[in-house]
Order: sequence, then C-alpha cells, then structure tokens
Amino acid sequence: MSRFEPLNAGNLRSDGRRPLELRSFSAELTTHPSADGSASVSHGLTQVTACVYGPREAKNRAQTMHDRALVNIEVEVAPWAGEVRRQRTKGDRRTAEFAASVKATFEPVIQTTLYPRSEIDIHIHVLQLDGGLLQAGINATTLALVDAGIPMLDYVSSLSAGLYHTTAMLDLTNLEESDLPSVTVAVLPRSGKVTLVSMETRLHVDRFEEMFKLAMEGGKVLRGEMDKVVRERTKVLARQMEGGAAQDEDRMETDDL
Amino acid sequence: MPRDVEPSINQRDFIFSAIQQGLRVDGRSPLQARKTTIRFGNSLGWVECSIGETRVVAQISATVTRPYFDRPFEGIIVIHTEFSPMASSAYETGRPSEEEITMARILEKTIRRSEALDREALCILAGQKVSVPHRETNTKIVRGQQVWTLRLTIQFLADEGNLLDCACMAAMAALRHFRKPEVEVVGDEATMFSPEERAPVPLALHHQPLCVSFVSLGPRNTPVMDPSRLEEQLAHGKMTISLNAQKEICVLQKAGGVALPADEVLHAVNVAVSRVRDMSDLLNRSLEEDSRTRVIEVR
Amino acid sequence: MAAPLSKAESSYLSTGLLLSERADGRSLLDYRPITLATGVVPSANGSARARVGDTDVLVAVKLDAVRLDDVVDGDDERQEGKAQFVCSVECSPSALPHLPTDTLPDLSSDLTTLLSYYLSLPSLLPLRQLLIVPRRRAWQLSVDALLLSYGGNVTDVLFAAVRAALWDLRVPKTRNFVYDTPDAADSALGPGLGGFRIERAGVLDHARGLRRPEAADFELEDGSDEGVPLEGRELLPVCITLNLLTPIFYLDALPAEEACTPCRVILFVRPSGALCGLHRVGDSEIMPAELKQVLHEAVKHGQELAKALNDRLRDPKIASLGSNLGAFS
Amino acid sequence: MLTSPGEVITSAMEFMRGHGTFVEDGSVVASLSGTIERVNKLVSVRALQTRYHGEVGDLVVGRITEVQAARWKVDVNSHQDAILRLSSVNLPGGVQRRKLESDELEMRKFFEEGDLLVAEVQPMHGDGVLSLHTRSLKYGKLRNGQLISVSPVLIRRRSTHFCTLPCGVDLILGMNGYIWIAKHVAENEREGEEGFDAEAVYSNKNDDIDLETRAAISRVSNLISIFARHSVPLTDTILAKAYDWAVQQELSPKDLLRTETGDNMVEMVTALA
Amino acid sequence: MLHTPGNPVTAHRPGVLHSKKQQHWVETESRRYIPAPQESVIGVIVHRSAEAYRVDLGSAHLATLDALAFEGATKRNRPALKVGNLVYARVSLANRDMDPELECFDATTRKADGFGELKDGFMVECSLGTCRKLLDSTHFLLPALAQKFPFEVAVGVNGRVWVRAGSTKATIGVSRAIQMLDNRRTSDEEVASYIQQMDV
Repeated sequence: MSRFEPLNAGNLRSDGRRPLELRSFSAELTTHPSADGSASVSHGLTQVTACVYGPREAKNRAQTMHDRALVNIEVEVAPWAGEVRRQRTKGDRRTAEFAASVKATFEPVIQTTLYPRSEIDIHIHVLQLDGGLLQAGINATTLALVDAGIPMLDYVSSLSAGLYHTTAMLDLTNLEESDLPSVTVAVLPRSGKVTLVSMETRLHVDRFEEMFKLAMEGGKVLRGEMDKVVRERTKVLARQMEGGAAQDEDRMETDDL
Repeated sequence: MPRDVEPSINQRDFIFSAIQQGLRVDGRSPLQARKTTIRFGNSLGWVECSIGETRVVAQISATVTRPYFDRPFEGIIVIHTEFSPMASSAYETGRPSEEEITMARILEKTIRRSEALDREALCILAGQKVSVPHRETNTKIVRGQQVWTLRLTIQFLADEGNLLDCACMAAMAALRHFRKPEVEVVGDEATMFSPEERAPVPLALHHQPLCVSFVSLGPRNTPVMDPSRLEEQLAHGKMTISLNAQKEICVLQKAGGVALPADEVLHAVNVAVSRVRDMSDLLNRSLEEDSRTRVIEVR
Repeated sequence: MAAPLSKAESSYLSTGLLLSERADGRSLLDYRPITLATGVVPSANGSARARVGDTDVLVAVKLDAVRLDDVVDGDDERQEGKAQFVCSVECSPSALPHLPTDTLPDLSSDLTTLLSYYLSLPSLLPLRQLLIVPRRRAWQLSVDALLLSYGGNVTDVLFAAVRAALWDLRVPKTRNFVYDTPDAADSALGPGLGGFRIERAGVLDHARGLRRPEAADFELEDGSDEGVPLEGRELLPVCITLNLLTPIFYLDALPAEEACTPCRVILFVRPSGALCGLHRVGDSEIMPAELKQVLHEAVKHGQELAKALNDRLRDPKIASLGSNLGAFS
Repeated sequence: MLTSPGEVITSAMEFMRGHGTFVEDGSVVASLSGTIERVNKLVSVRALQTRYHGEVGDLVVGRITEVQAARWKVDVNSHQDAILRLSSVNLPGGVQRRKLESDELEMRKFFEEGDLLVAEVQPMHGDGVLSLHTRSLKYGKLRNGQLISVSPVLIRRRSTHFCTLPCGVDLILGMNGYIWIAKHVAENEREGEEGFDAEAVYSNKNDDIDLETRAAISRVSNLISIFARHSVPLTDTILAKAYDWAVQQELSPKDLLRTETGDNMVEMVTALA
Repeated sequence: MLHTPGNPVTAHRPGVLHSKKQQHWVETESRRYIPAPQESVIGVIVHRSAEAYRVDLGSAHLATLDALAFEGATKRNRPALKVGNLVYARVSLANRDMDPELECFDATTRKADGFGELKDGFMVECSLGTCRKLLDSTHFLLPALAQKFPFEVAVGVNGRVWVRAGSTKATIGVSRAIQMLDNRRTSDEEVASYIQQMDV
C-alpha cells in the first residue's frame, strides 16, 4: 500500500540521512527545578522529558521493600504528541507496557539497595513523538537520574535500528518504524551488555544479528553524547560552587547555557 | 494488591548454587523444557495446553460482524486473557499487574502483529450497501459489509511458571483446530452453511509463531529455559522470543532486567529456534492425531 | 494543594497579607514576572508555554478538518458556523509531587471544565474563519494543556498560555471546489483526497438531492504553509484570579498563600474591559459590596494584563526566544 | 576532577571505595556524576545535586509528616522520613522531666502534622533511618518566619548553623537544605532553663512582627532563592553582603524577583568575595 | 480433620474419609493451611521489628513470632533472623479472631526441642495431605530415601518440607521424591522405583 521509499537511489533516507546517521540529538538537564532531577531529550522531532523524585519516603507503605528502594514509573503522552490527537487513559496497555519496560531497565542499574524502604518516582512526559519512544524515554530517564544524583552502575543508552533489504539503519522516524522491521536496544556502555531488546516485527533469524549489533554500537556512541551534556552541566555547577576563585570563566559558562 | 510472598533465602541460595552446577530442582538441565502436552476438547477450537504443571485453556468463537471502519476488508481478532486467582494467589481480578500486561501484550504482538492469521481471509463481503440479514431454517444469508470476528479467550488454570509459552502454544493450537462455518458468496449475497450442510473450514494461517521464554538465574546469570514459578520469581531477568518454524523472529522482548552480552542473546535465539521446531512438530502431530479421531460429516 | 503548612507559618503569611507585605515582598496586586514562549510544539498549529514562578504550562492547539452534521433545517446560521473544539488539561504527577496521584484527575477535570467554558464563551472563536465548506466541513480545534509544574496561580498561567497558543495559531488557507457530476463524485470516494477522506457517501447524496451547486470539498492552497492568524486574537479574554482573604484580596498567589486563603474568584476579562465569566472557588462566601470592589480591580488588572500580553506577543522575537514579561502593577 | 556513572576512576587494589563509587572487576567505578575526592586511600564522588544524606551531629530543619505511637515522622528532604521519638524532645515542666503515659496521648500538643522544627541528627539505627532530637533549648518548634528550601549541597558544614544577619533576621541553615528565616530574637529574650514552659516552646502563635522586619525577611528569602538558582553556596557572610548590596541599590524585595536583577546581584556579590 | 462428639457427624470438606474406632477424619487435597495449636509448621520471615517477627505460613494471615520465643533468647541476646529466613516453629496460639502466634521453643522447658532457624537446604511445597503422610512413621518414602544416603528433613503440617542433604544432587533427589509423592498422577510404586534408581 505504502509508496514510502526508505532508501533512495543515492542511499539516503527519507529525511536525507545516511543509513547509520543518527538524528540530531540534544539534551538539557535540570529542566524542572522542583524535581530532584530532570532532563529533556530530543531525537529529531521526538521530545521526551523525565522528572525524578527521590529517593524519598514511600507514599504507599504497603508496597515498600525492606531491602531496596521501589522504582515507580508514570508515563504521560501529551495528546498532541502523535499525528492524531489522542487522549490516553491511565490503563492504556501500551503506556503501561512502556512504563514496565523502563522500570525493569532501571531497577538493576540504580543502586536501589542503598535506600531500603524508600521510593524513587520517575515521571516521563512524551511531548512530541516521531518514532523512538522507548529510546527517548530511556535516555531521558538516564539523564534525569544522573541529574538527581542517584547512584547508578552505568549509563543506560538506547537506540532503535531497522533493516531495509540488507541495509541496516539507525534511529528510525515514525514513518520508518511503521514500514521496516525494527529493534530497540538499551545498552550499558561500560560493559557493552544489553539490558533491553524489543522487536515486534517479523524478521528472519539470520538477518537479525547485524541490525542488533549495530543498534548496540550506536547506543554506545549515544552514551558519549549524553555524557557531554552531563559533564558540561557538572562543570558549570562545580565552578559555581567553588565561588569566587573562577569568577570570570564562571560567567562565560553561564552565558553558554 | 497482595504481593506474592518472596521465596525464602534458603530456596534462593539453593537454586542459585544448583544452577552453578548446572542443576535444577526438578531434575532438568538449564536449557531443557518440561513435558508439553496438548489436549483438544469436544468442540473445535477448544484446547488445553500444559507445560509441566502449568495449564492454560484457549478457546475460539466466531461471529459475523461489521468490520472496523478503517479496515473494511479485514476480519477482526479479539484476544482476551483471563487471569484469575485460580492460576495463582498472586493474581487478582480487577486492575491487571505489570506482569499480566506484559504477557498480554506479547501474546497480542505474537498473534496479531505478526499477522499469524490471514485477516483478509476473514472478510466475507466487502460491499458497501447494507441490508438487514434474513434467516431461513438453517442457512443464514448475510448481506452488506460483513467479516468474521474471532474471539480468542485464554484462561490460565494453573501457574507453575512460564504461563506465556503455554498460553501461546494453546492459542496457536486453538487457531489451527478451529473451523468456521463455510460461506458461499454470490454477488453481494453471502450464504452461511450450518455444519450439518457443509463441513466447516479451517482458518487461513500465514505462519505459526510460538513463544520461548528464558530467565537469567544465579550469580552468573545462567540462561534457563522454560522457568518454573520459583525460578521466575528468583530470576534477574526474563527474555521471550516468538518464532515460527521458518526461523522468523516475530517478537523478541527482553524488557530490562540484568544486562547480557550480545552473544548470549543471539545464542538464546538459536536455542529458541530448535525449541520452536520441536514445539511445532508436537503441535502438528497432536492436530493430526486429533483429526483422525474426529469424524467430520460431509454431505 | 501544596504541602501542609504549620499554624505558625500560615498565620505569618496571612498576617503579612493583611498588612500588605507578602512573603516575597510583593504588594497585594503585584504579579510575578511572566515568561511566555510561542511555537514550542512544532507539530501543532499553534502552541505556547507560560511560566510564572514555578508554575509551568504547555499548550498546543491543533486543527482537524471535520464533517459538520448534515442538518438542513433549523438555525442555518448556527449550523454553518458551528465551531467545534475539544480540549483537555492534564496535570502531570510531577507538577504536584506531594499529592497522591489519584487526586490529580480531579484537578485535571476541574481545569478542563474551566477551559471548555472559556472556549465556548460566545464569540470567542471566529466561527466564520473556522468554517471550510459551508454546511460540510469546518476546522475543529483541539486545545490541550499540560501542567508541567505547579507554583501557585495555575488558572491565570493556564489561560495566558492558552491565549498565547491561540495567538500563535495559523489557520491553513483552503480552496473549495465543486464536483461536476455525480459520477465524478463517486469516483472520489474511498481513497483519500487532498489528505482528507470523505467519510460517507451520504454527504454527496445529500448534496445531489439539494441540486445546489455547493462546494463539496476543499483542498489546501499550495504554498501557504503560513496560514492566517486567528481573527480577533487581540480581543481574547484573559483570566484573572483574585484571592479573597476578607477584607483584603490579592493577585497571583504563591502555593503557600493559596493554602491559607479560603476563597478565590476567577474572572475572564476582555481587553476592552468587558467581563465575560466569573467563577467562585473555595469555602467562604462573598458579600456584594466586596464583590463590587473585586470586580473593579479585576477588570482594571485584566485590561493591563491583556495589554501586556498582547504587546509581548506582537514582539517578533518571542517565537524563538521566549521572553520575560516584567512584573506589573 | 569530574566523573560520571560507569566511569572507572582507579584501581581497587590501591584505593578504597567511598560514597558514590562501587568496585567491579578490580576497579573503583563512579556511580554518580560529580567531583572526585581523595582522602588518603579513600576515593569518593560528590554529587553536585542530590537529596540530603544525614550525618550524626547535623543540624536540620524538618516538617512533621505523621504522628505515630510515641514518635513523629519528620520530612528532612532525605530518602526516608526521619524519626523523632517522644523521648528525644524536651517536655514541658522542666528539662529533666520523664515522659509520662499521658504525654503519649497528647503528642499533637507538642508537634502536629505540618509543624516545622529544628533538630539535631542522632546516632542512627541499623537500617539508615535518621533519628532526631530536640533536647536543647536551641532546638524545637519554629515560629515567626518563613521556610525556603534549597539543594542540600549548597549548605556547608559549619561551626554554627544559627546566624543572625545585621538586618535583624535570624537564619537557621539546615544541613538538609531547608532554611528558616525569622524575626531576630535576642538571646536574653529566649526562654531560659527555669522558665521552660509548654506555652512558649510549643506555641503556634507568632510574636508581633513589624513591617520592616517582614520586608527584611522577604528580601533575605528572595536573595536565597537567587543564590540557589545560581548554585552559590550559602553562608551568612555572602547573604549579609548581598543584603547590603540590595539596600545600596535601593532594591525593594520584589525587585529581586526579576531575573536580570538577580543575575546582576550574583555577579556583583561573588565578585566582591 | 473433623471430630465432633455427639450429633451426627458431617463432613465439611471434600476428601477421603478415614475412620478409626470412634474417630472419623477426612483427608483432603487442600494446600491452604489453617493454623491449629501445637502443630509444627515451617514459616518464612516476611517482616521484622524490634519485638517480633511476622511469619508467612501459607495460611490466610501472617503469624507473629516473638523475638524472645527462642531457646536462650534474652532482651540483650536475640536471634538475628533476616527477612526471607526459614523457621521451624510450633503454633502456640490459633484463634480465629486473632493472628496466629508461633514459638521456637517449648514454653515450659524453654528448650529448642528441634525448633528454630532452618539453615541452608531447600524447601518443598506440597499438599497438606502429603505432609501428613510424611509425618506418619510407617510411610515408606523417608525410610527408603534414608537407605540411599543420610539427610535432614523437617516437615511442617502447613504443606512445607525442608530438606538438607550432603550434596545439591541429593537434596534435589529428596525434594523430587516428595514432589512425586505429592503429584496425583504418579503412583507410590513409581516413586519407589525413582528412589531405587536414584544416582547420587
């Protein structure tokens, strides 16, 4: 039915990218000063914000765990996020599944055992959606957790990949996602291990490996981009806190923000 | 929500140290599945599947309805999963837990999203005009835009681990076992025949995806196939792969949990390929045996 | 709404209010600085974000072409121009992290009701402009707001953002056309046409039945990405919330101040000074004499607010930067 | 030296891991983003934004969240509410008075939900829950002012966290980032050991506060939030300087709400330092 | 089990009826335990506080185990059980209006009497009926196993059996034998032959 051509004759994708080129990535930390940590992440037109509260006293004591912190995820998709206006209800299965995946991804990475009986609440807002919901949600959550100063074993960076005939491509848009077999992975870059793999489209076993491994490589590259943002922010904070000593540079840094 | 009581330290330590030696408490090796059996009921499309002590019943019914507005040429399949406290005291009626939602979603992706069923073949009449269907003795005549709506109900009877694989097997078996009444279309009029008049026809399936689940267990995160309930509770991570006999992955879901090296994921995929081959063989064999015992009257 | 206050704190705050010396040094009718940015959601037809203190609201307006009910009789005028809108206000759990999440839907639905009230104010939306094909097609507005964080005075900030998003809205230019023959009309069924699908044959049957050479459908004009601003956007009402702590009343409450104020009056004021809506929220009652004074001040400050917002929105820099609207009194 | 989660800092053979790090495969790895600190063989990472991690002897400002059997739960911006036992507060009728059964039934007479208090962190019990005490005349219920909360990392450990600014405002800089700003009460006006009575210590009534003091409190409060926005650590000296600057510039408290004014202030005051 | 003096005896649970002299009881397949005084049970610690532990018995309510109800326990010297530990205890109080209470010693002698924390090993869950079979000294299973290798076992009437043998394999062997006995589809003969063929 679709006349959409994922790759043109010049080996370029519909938005002009080369197959392994990522969309423009940008991130900002402490977007919500009232949260303990927050971050906003954009992959092209997809924009997701995450706010972290905690570790803090659990609201629902029956749910607490005696040996570690409870991680709660709430996801909200803005009605205007997708192409068609849609108001999602609380019980929406897709949203619930998304929240469950993010939760299971971060539970083993956050050092929850340092905070018994506490809870860490993570609120994810999807402000705009053009493919890569899971990857943007995971990346925003990673950055928000770093921003909140919650100890983690590593970054978690996530990326999607697809396959058109034999060409693998990274960081899919909505159009590509709906047309190509695709996989989303989340990696722990230091160990190179994969914590999340999600594929929902039919693909022969033999063609899976290349796409899967490329997505993992891409995820590691993305970690570098995320770390840049974190370091920039940490540098600014550190200078400001030092006070008088580095005043001049300090001002330059704040101007950059 | 009552949380399941977590397994005791003794059970955890024992299972972890056993898996280090390649042992499981039910005597299996890590990549060995429990005995799988399929039992067909009297009515077509009623299947009970069990893996070890885990038991699931899948049931199919078909009705004629109007299609969805945006998909006028396709039939409808509704998948309904029923978790009840009967399967395990951890389940409660009412708001489904995360685990239940994840399971229902994987079933949905495996059966519906992977296009296991030819939905266009469920279309009876794609015409535009609508008139009231009228009845004769046994033969029903339908007019207008009409499609089959299949309702797949999955009931969980006992949860001793790995409900998902069992449910998927039951569902696919039910889809293959089911027969829908034959329909003859002349012009823009369709005639539906009762089973007495003409033998009902099987559903058109594109392929037959089945789920294989693994958990990571113990200090070295040993991959374990077909986990028991206790193993599931103690697992550091879970991964489910849906495949068909043509070696096509339909769903691969590892939603978080402990991180694994890429090669371990790929290895699991390969293990799943052979497990699915065995399960498909079993399913085909069971269906054949059943059809031999069934006398379908054809006039 | 905020965390509970101690008795000493709330008495310190309310005494301060009665003495006209507020916790952050403002006087009773001072606003905090308002930050406004438009065009923040690229995929929407109009959007804006407004921030006052910690209160942060994001609003997006989208336009969808919808089919009007095929009613022939009745009030023709109304039918032709029946403006349609859907709206929602969602309150994110991070806006009010102290609240249990199950009380958020109440706040959401209260604000949604208020927004729906605002949008259905007579002559608020330019019906003629939103009509595409008379009797057939019109633009439906979806106005969705997201309360991202809460720092008091949600209503005023919400409507400042809604107003800015409507200001930012561009209505696409369209061209109507008529089907020549019924055959041509039939062949146009089914597949999409100019991106919009005719949903039922009934529309056309009906058109033929009337035998009027009416426009049947439309297409978007080429090269008009820009669209047209909403007519009368300068005249959109603003929301002014007055907090009543008899005998005084004040504007732009902080969360802690809200917690020790028994009654609020929410007013919608046109830039002309006309009052077009009034809601009382809270436990206590108002005496008519007090109300008179309240209305007087509300209208005065509403006009000032509307003027300040309009001036700011006319500034071409706002779309890219997001600008700071000074505190005014 | 900056680091981020998952980054190997050094070998675990030579160094010991401290806060914000963990050991894996023979290396000390950072679990936080922040600055690396080395004290002898101990390596730790200090986050530049985090919740309060209690230490014994810290002075904190907290808010009662719950009244339980013979104890209160107190929000101190930490990962769990702290505990204030009935036996850890001064009871009316003399410092040495032992607690009675009847006190347990009237706990809300001392502190009720929402009440603010200043207290000291006591040696804690096994599972990391902070325990507080107010058994000093300096500690107890807070009145006559307003609370502002900032990131705990902006409050450095000092000899005293009770300061009096020249403008006639008392400050309590809680280590947990909660700061109490109140009307100055002279030392001799405080209730002495002798005159310790429930009325005064657990009173919910404020003294009369004149407009000038209120304005000073507002100004200090606005200055603190500006510094917090710029992540400038808070001390009484920097606040006093900022206050003088604001008065010099003839800025009313509400003028400080403007972003540009705030930016100016930080620039001027930190340059003076 | 059912024992009502006088009046006609009526069963109120399904099962196999057994009679001995004047007593009648019904053997059920039930897995739900209803605590009764003086019965020995195996519980999992699910919560600890300064004074007592809360213990899951697989029954409708959690039971309370006083931190001092252990041999040699004093105010200063209490057992340090963690959440998740197993205890072998006796029901000291079972009242339908109150949570059941447990003790890990004989209240009169204050001796452990075999009760207390169960260290290591593995816990098998089975029906209450299987537990009673195992407690019957004439039943073949445990003696048959003991012929093969030495092992320790604690049987709680609440459907839980704790096993500890010299090796992991041996422990698995015992627990599998118990599970086979528990399974309705396997006959006693099959269980016996499994034990015979067991290779440990």
